[in-house]
Amino acid sequence: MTAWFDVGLALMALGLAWRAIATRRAFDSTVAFVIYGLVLTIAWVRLGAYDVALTEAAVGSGLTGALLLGAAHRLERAPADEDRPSAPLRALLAVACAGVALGLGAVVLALPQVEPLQAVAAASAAEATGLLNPVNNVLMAFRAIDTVLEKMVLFAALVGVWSLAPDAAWGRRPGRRFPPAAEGPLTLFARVLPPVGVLIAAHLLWVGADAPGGAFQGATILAAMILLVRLAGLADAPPVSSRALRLLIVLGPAAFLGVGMAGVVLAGAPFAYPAAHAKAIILVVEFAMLVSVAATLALLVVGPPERAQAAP
Amino acid sequence: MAALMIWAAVAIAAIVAVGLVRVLCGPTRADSMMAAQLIGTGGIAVLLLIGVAAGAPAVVDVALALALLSAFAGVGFVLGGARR
Amino acid sequence: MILDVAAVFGLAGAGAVGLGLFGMLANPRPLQKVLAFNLMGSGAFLMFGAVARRAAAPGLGPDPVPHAMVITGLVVSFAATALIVGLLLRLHAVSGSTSLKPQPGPRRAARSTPASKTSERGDAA
Amino acid sequence: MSWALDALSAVLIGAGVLGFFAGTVGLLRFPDTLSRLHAVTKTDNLAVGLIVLGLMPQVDGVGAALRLALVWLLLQASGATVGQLIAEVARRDGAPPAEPAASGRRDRGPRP
Repeated sequence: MTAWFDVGLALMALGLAWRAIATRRAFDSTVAFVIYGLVLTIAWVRLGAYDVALTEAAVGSGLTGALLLGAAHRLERAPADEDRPSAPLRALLAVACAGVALGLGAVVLALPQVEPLQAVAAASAAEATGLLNPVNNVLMAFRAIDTVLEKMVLFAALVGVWSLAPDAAWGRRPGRRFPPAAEGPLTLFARVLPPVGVLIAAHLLWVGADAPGGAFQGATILAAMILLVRLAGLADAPPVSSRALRLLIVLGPAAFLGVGMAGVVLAGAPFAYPAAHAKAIILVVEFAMLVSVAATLALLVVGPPERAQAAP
Repeated sequence: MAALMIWAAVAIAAIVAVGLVRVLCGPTRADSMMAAQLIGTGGIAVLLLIGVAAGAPAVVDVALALALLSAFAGVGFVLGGARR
Repeated sequence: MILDVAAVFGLAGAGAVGLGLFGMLANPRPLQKVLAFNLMGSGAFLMFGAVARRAAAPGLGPDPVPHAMVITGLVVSFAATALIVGLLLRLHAVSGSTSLKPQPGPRRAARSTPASKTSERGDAA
Repeated sequence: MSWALDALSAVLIGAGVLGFFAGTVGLLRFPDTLSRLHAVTKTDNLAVGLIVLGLMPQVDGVGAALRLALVWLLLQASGATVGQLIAEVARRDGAPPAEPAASGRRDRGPRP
């Protein structure tokens, strides 16, 4: 029974993926992509990867969807400007891509059932850090350097996006201004939902120590709440030259790096935590990252400053 | 009881998939948004059912996140479609 | 050969990689190319999920290391998508088109002088 | 006692599945955009509510049951809001209401 459920889910995902690349309008593609993300979330739950399911729900369909929808809306009237490959070339491409997919499929089918060496290693780290969630043990202790670099990538991407601002708009508020909507369902919703979202983000951060969840997933939800308030026109983003905003963005990576370097002195290796306080230290670092990552993600969706004049 | 929940999840997934095909072929933008709304609620129901059936309380958290973000995505759709 | 959860979603991942690759090469619209790139990424992540599931130990659940890598990968691909969408919107604002082909001449000469410098710097990054 | 709770769960979950079925039938059979919207937003919220009620006796702890309830509340709020906003888009895109007399009742979504 469940096998057929999985097969149906997989076929649904592939059908939506096909629709996302095959339709002409960017809006339709994006809608298909967002629904594809929802189907993938269920697929990750079926695979037993609850942490990944949370992240896929939040980033794969939520934030990426918002980003692409905004871009699709603004490029709606852009002329179709590249040449479509000719029919024979497309057929050739289709055959080549099908070959790639078949090769990868053969690899998947050839995967052996193996002994989980790394799972054992990460699970044994639970005794050292006091966290019971194996994925968070990997992220925060076992491969902490990857996680730091990931925050650096987010930070670098934000610097890249901001650097796309025209000279005249530099230092001003990012993105377009959404005028406050007339009092209606949207404004009510944007006032009622954020407190619930903050609670759920805090919950995810807190349970992340021992159960699926964590700083990143909580941050995504916070970012979505910030964007919702902005879309409803209740608040505008601060100017990118604001010192408080910049401090907020740097706080998380700086805390993580600082604690990692302090590990050299306190525990004998970079990104090692003193065993007695490991859980407390990790929670503090995660809280700092929650705030910074939420701000960074929201600003990445909002885009570079582009208003030459101060908002009317 | 778990078997019944899995059956219910499969039934809802099938029902939603049928509705989805219809709506994705629909002509207007509102139809596309309805598709997203439909699979949002259906997907959350499926998640709750398989989560409780598998005894994994974490899946309820996934459903919570999805419920929050599906609302966000819906608002995004509308602002892409309606407010110029 | 075992056709279980891991195999089914692993195969779906392989299919998504193929579809994404085809969309990236054959679709003429840049925004849909970005979207296809994301599809390709999610297919690769699904294959990671299959690998993790194959390494499941009794009582331990799937291997957490691939899961952690997928979470990192999702974040990084979101960051890359945000950057490329920013570039695309800037290119559109400057040249009135999203084409990467050399244009016959700047359509909005008045605005393009300081801005085209910015977009070139962005392209190189 | 537990068989009674199980039976209650089974009935409620079954009713929820029927609710989804009814919503999809409405989606397939109703002629215009606004009535289809009506079918989707109303029945689906009811169906999720029934399923949540049916699952509540099956989880252990008040916390888990409360989180289930919270999922439903969030869906209620978002369904109401997004339903209204979609109706606005449909109107701007020029979807005609089915009959002027009935449409006033139809396009008003449930309140959060």
